[in-house]
Amino acid sequence: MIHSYLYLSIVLFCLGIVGVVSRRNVFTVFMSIELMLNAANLAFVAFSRVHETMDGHVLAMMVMAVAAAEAALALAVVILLHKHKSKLDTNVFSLLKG
Amino acid sequence: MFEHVLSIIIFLPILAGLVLLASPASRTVARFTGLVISLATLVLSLDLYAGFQSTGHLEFVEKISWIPSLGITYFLGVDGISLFILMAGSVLLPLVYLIFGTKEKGYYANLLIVQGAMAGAVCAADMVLFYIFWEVMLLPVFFMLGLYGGTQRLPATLKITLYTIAGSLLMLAAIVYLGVSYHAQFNEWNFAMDKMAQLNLTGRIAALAFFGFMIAFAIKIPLFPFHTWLPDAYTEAPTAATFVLSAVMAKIGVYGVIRFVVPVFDIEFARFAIILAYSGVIGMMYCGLAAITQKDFKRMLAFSSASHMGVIALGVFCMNLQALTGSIYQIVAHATSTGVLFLFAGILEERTQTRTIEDLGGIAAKAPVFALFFAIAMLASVGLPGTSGFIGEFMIVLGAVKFNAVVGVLAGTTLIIGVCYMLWMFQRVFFEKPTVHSENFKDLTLVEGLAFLPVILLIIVMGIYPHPFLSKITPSTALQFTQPSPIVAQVPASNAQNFGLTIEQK
Amino acid sequence: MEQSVNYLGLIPLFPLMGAVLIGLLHVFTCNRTSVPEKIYGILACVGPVLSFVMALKVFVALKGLPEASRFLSHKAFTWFSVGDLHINMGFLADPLSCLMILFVTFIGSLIHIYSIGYMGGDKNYGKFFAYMNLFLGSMLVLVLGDGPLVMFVGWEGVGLCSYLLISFYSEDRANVLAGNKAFIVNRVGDLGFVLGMSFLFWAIGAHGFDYLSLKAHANDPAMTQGVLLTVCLLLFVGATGKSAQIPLYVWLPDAMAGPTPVSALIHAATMVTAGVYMVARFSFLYAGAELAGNIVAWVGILTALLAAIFGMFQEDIKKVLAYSTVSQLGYMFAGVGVAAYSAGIFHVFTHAFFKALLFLGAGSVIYALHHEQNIWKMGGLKAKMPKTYLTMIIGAFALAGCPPFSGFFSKDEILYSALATGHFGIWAVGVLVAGMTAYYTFRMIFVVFHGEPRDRHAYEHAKESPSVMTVPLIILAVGALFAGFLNLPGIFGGDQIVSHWLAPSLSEHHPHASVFVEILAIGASVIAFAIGFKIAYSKFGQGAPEPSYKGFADFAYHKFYVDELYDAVIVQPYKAIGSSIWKVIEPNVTDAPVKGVSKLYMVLGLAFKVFQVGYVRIYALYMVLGLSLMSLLLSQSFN
Amino acid sequence: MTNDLMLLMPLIIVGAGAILLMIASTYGKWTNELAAYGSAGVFALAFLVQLSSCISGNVSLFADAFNGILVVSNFSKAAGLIILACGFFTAFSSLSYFKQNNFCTAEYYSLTTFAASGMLLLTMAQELISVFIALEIMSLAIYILVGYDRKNVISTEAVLKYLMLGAFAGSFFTMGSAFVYGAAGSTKFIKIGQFLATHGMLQSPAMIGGAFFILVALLFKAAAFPFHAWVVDVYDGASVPVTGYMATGLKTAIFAVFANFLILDDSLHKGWITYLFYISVLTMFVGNLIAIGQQSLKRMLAASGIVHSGYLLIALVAIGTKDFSGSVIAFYLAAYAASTLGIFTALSYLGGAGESRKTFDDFKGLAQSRPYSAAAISIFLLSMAGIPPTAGFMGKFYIITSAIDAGQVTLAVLGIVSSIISMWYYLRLIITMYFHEAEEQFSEPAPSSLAPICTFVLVVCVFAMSLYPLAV
Amino acid sequence: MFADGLFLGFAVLAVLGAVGLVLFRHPMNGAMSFVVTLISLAGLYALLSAKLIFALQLIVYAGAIMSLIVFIIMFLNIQPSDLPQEETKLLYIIGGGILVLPIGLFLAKIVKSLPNSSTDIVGNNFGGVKEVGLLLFRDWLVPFEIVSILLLVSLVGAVILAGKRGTTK
Repeated sequence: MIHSYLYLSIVLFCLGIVGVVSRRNVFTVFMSIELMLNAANLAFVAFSRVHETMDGHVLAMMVMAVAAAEAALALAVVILLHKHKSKLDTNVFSLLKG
Repeated sequence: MFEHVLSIIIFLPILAGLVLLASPASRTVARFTGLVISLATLVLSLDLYAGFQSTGHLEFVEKISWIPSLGITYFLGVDGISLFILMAGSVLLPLVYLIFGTKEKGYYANLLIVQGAMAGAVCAADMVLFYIFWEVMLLPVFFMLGLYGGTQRLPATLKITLYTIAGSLLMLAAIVYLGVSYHAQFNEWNFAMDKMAQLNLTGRIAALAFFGFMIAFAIKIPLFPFHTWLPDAYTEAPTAATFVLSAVMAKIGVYGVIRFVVPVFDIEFARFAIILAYSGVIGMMYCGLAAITQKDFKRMLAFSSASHMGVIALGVFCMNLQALTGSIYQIVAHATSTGVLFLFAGILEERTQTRTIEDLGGIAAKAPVFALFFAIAMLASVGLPGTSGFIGEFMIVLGAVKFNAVVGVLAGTTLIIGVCYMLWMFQRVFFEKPTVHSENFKDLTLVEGLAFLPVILLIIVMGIYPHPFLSKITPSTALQFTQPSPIVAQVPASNAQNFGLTIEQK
Repeated sequence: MEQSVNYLGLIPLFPLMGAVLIGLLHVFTCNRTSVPEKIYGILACVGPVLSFVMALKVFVALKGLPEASRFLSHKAFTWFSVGDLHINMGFLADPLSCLMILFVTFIGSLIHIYSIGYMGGDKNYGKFFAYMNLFLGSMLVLVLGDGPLVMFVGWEGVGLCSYLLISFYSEDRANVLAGNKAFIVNRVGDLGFVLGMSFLFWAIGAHGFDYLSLKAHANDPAMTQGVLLTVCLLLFVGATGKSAQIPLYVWLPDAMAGPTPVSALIHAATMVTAGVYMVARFSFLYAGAELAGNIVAWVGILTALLAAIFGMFQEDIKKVLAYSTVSQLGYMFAGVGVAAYSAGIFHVFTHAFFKALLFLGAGSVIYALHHEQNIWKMGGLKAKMPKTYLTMIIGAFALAGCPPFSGFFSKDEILYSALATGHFGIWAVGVLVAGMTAYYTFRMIFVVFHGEPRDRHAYEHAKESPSVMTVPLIILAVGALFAGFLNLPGIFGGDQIVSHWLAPSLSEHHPHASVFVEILAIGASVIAFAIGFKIAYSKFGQGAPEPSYKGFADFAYHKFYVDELYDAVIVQPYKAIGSSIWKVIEPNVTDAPVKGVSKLYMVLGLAFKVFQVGYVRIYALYMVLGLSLMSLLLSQSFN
Repeated sequence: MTNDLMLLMPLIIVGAGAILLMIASTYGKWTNELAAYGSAGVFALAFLVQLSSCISGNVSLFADAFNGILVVSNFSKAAGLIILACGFFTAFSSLSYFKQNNFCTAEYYSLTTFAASGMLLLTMAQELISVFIALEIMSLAIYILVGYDRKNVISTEAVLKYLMLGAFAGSFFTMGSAFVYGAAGSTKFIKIGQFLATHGMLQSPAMIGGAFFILVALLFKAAAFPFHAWVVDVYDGASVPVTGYMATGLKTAIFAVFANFLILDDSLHKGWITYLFYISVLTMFVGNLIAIGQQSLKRMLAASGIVHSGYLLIALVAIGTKDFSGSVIAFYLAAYAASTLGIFTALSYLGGAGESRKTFDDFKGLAQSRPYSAAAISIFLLSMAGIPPTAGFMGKFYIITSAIDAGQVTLAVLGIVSSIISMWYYLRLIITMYFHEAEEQFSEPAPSSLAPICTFVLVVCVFAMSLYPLAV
Repeated sequence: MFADGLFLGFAVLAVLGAVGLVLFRHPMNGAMSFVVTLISLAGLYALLSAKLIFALQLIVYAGAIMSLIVFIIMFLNIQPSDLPQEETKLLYIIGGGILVLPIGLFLAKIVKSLPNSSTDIVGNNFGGVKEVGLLLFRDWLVPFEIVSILLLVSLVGAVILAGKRGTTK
């Protein structure tokens, strides 16, 4: 039944959040965000199944596109970070504070 | 003489000041410009004074729509109350340029700006306009104090600025509240002062708005216990700034009370008048006592000024014709006496390089003219009959007695308190034997003497023959007590349907 | 029926003009080429003399009027007018003020002439005369002013002048302090005056604030007993200030710091009697307030007693005279207090003559001894300065109240009325004081003029003063001698001219007591005088060494330490409060909220920097924190 | 149709211009100056077109053409004008900034233009996913601009923080729109509006949740408490012109879409008023308190940006209950943009090589050596503080008026209080510039005369706007 | 019945993959487990009869994006020393979990309030390429267009941030 899909998407979403707030590894953080986007996608698709309209699918596609774009940029940033400090630790980058 | 004489009086100095600031003018040029402009303003205001019909209502009205959607207008006009504060500014400010010849360019430029702004504040008949000028007139003082003040100037600058702005922003909220409730009651936007008297304001928010106004003005006046910025500011400020603050700007606070609080918040005002009166009296005594033991004559004058402002404010709170008229009259008297005293203090400071009373002495023998002028101004400020100081003070005490016997008696003590510190200071500075600082004290030059002469004469004339002045004030003050009772028009508060952003649903 | 005469305003105007003229002249020349003293002298005397002439004119004019409507008035201009408050700058000449201006201008002129000599060689010669003229003008305003407020102008004006003249030798701090004291103490009184006027105005002032309208409405229902009493007492507070009565008498003795003519004119003859004049002026109020009258009388007579006690132990010649003045003023108040206004005013009148005389005499002594004022450094001067001696003797008899000198009649009139109106206490004290007066007066005379010179050197150089000083003395002596006969009571076959003259402007009814009472009064005062004189003669007649005061004498010599008391109870606390306010209260109490707020604000600012840790994960944590909180709240909003 | 094109023209111009600039930047001869002038030209052109369509004034919808996905309203037009102006001035300030800092390439300007196109889309978008994409276009462009100085670890850190948290917020947005889609069956604003009109928000939990997540994402971009923490660091790390651009253009776009979304339906707006109330109050005060402690000018300005978001939230709370709230927001945004851009433009040529001057103390005694710049900065600061007769005052005045008129007296008063607090750090800079002795002589000449001119123009704007009566 | 079984399997895999992503220390392992999640999600899309999305999920996500990520991870040839020492990781995870709980519950509550509907495979090519394509190019033209701009921007960005760059002209 549809609820179980939605619950699943919620669980994934929450796991994504946990990943973001709890990990310091840049890759993991970005992938957690991707995970959250995927959860949203799942919700989209599920809802479009509910409404039996295919708008949800289109929206999911769009989200994928955005996710891809973000990923590209994110990876560029990761490379940049690694160039600077050859570390993937977000806590290393805390010069700006106070 | 002109069509828009008020606008000219307001904006001529402001523009001149801005031009000076922007231009690389030398200080002499700046001083000369300032002198010319302020004299021109003086001429205009004298013309205004001559043409004043003393109908009691606003005259020389200029009204141009500005923000129609909120009913905000460019609305100017003077009546007997504002006229005299305006005149005080125009008459006194030229003195500064004559007396202090060696100041920076910005000094004179800021003076011009503040003069215009103050004129604007007293002439504005629209609350928003008033607020704008009210805020603007602080900025030049801020810069003068910070740039040309004494050694301890920075804390003083911050204190006065933040304190005053805090007050005035609260007033802004109150002003908006008035406008909104006018819209709610009469279903049209309006911020004109004369309209506000028709409002009937009740309830907690009205009381809050009342305090919004009251605190702003109390800080400006300054009314006890909101006076704590004053001693530092007056002491550290360059003489001209102190002069402007004490002679005119403080008065605008009182003016505000008369203009906004008395007619609009009649209920709250009647309810809190006694407290306010007491705070005025206590302030008078408190500052008067504090003045007694000052070592620094500028600081002493600062306290004495605060003390007198307490009396003037009291006159407003007594809610009867004599007291109110008295305090208007006292406003001018105080401007001419204490204001001038501050100028004299500036001269003393410049020529003796000290502000400590103990360092001085025997100046009366060295500089008889200076001593004579100083004495007359001092006697006026202690309210000696025959000088301008007496008339107002007497009427205030008279009204206070009617308002509340206790307040009256306490108010009377100003006769004693004032004279104590003044005589004490006069004795130390002008009598006794000369000291190293004062032994070669130069008397007033001819220019200075002639510059002060009109003011000194004014002090005496206003004491001996006040009738012509009062006859211009009284009609307006009388109106304050014959306000039409507010019309009760209860329109439900503004309709909450959403014309929002024009997104049409199809 | 009210006659308006425009020259009334001129009377004060002449001296005022003189003051301005001389003042400006002085101010603009004092540090450059100094103007010869002659010019000043002439300028100075013109004003008073002219006003004296004017006063005579007024007198004649009044004389010509029927008794009922015997007053002239002149409304110069509307002073100010706000609502009900209509004040005219107006002048009123009725018998009372006429009498006052007559002797004020007369004695004033004399003293001006005297001063030409006395002040000779002073570098502030011009200033002195400017002040003197200014004083005379204000005094005349005080007397002539129609209405309390105009009177108040003069009232404060004379106060100012006395301040200026007391601190005339301003090089010396003590003099200036004395001046401050005088001004401030007077101000205390003026507070009473102003408040009194205010209450009076709100009661009956709406119909016009001049004497005639006030008098007309004195019995309005608005004027309840309570208000009446308040007004009378407040006004009397003013009087105590100006006329040096308990508790505000302390300034007068110090006021002797001024030049002697000043003491003569201001602090003996004219200004200090203003209080009495004022009470008489308001007789239409006091007449209605029995209690107020009694208080006035008792304060007056007690002041008289106290001053007399002090007077007996002073060593400064001027101080002696000063206390005698206070004491005599006490008599006057006793008189007006018991509703014998004419008697009081008459005593003012006579006192003006003999006290001015005494002061001027003392002045000439001091002048002769090069400003030596301690009587224990004088002695045996009668040989050296006979004119002075003779005139002063006359003055002394008058002061001591020896018949037939002027002082006797006026004082006796007061004591008689006290007795006749049944104030035995007051009468008794009065008689006692009469005795003491005789004692200290002649103590002074004997010590100064009789016996052996105590200070050889000074004695050698002493010589009679120039005629410009002695002539006024003689004129005054004549006055002191015969002024009394102007009001010769019926019992001596006179018809009290002055009393009848004053009658229209005073609301008093003469008590008709039996002849016995009159004789009793006269006898008592004569005996008192005799005893006092006897004691003085026996102690000091042949000259005596300086006594060393101890016990009560010492206590009295130090004036019961009243000044010290005032200083400890009023002045010091006042200063203490002042300094504590701006040293302690201002920063720690009044300004505390402001300071506190700004501190709190800074602290919070630093605190919030801590949250900006710079770890991106923590920022995300903040977000999630907020989110979860809000979602907690939101999940309540539906079920 | 032509009219419709007319209305879309600015967007088209900017988008096409961006692409052209990008292409052009591959040619060797295409110098940075040219690029700067090019982008400025694009912005100017778009601005003029927008202006003309504003004046001609008729509002038509693209419901047919684009299925109600893009809508032009007076408000979006106004916002567009502001954004384009921001882009224009940013171009010039960047030009002079890069005279002193050499990490610029020609693409920089194309990216600013791209960002502008995203912002414009954001103001018009009336469909959640389009909003999301527009948001991402804008954000991505800005991310790149923030991290443009690759040699500088600071700017890299800034981009890391911004990108991570931005993406995080973005994922919330998608989840939210998913739920909205679940509730309303569509992500088009019109449909959502109809749904809400029939059902009301509180009756549909999914709508609540969806709207909630969407608002969270928007609040994050608007830097409202508790989503504000990134702002200070990111502004600090970014280069001065970029910071200015973020502070003004981005904020304008965000609040435009925020308003567009909130006024979908009264029930939606009413439902969130309480939350927005507290959020705005907290935003104002937290922003103030962060600003107090700052030593660096940029950080202070960033924090004050938070405060101004708070004021704008007040306007959002009061929105819809008054017939001119839209213009109130627009006016405030314009006023704020003018003064903020002004300051950053001034900083861009005063900042010195490699932004050597950052802190308050570095600007001691500026008034002696650079009186006009100091005066201009003071005017901008006063405008931010809301002192008349500047635009900032009028903006604040309108906001307070609308708030009180909407019965939100408490909110208005709190806003006043916060602006009292904010006086301190604005005055502090003025005091530093005027009342302290100069430590260095700011001797180096202004790299380009353009930035000072822009500053002057902005000063004029600040005053002119305050006199301009708000037409409603 | 069979569908439910499949759902259960995919769901468990997805969750496990996500958990793995959160827990694994080395990003490579994380990426791998994330791929598992993505693939199982693709399966779920299929169960929801979203054929096109199913395909795209496999191609774009599990294919393109993940391979890009993995490539970068390899490219940076990360030493264990580069990785952050996260001793307190578990603590944070638990804390985060507690923090997230209200959000999850909130969402769950919402879901509970929604009407539950069946997820039987709908035939008549719902979610087929043709239909979605038509929809995309008719109704969703604008987003489609602006996505292209988005991709362009990210392209440029990637080049600028990561690519080589000469000194300023």
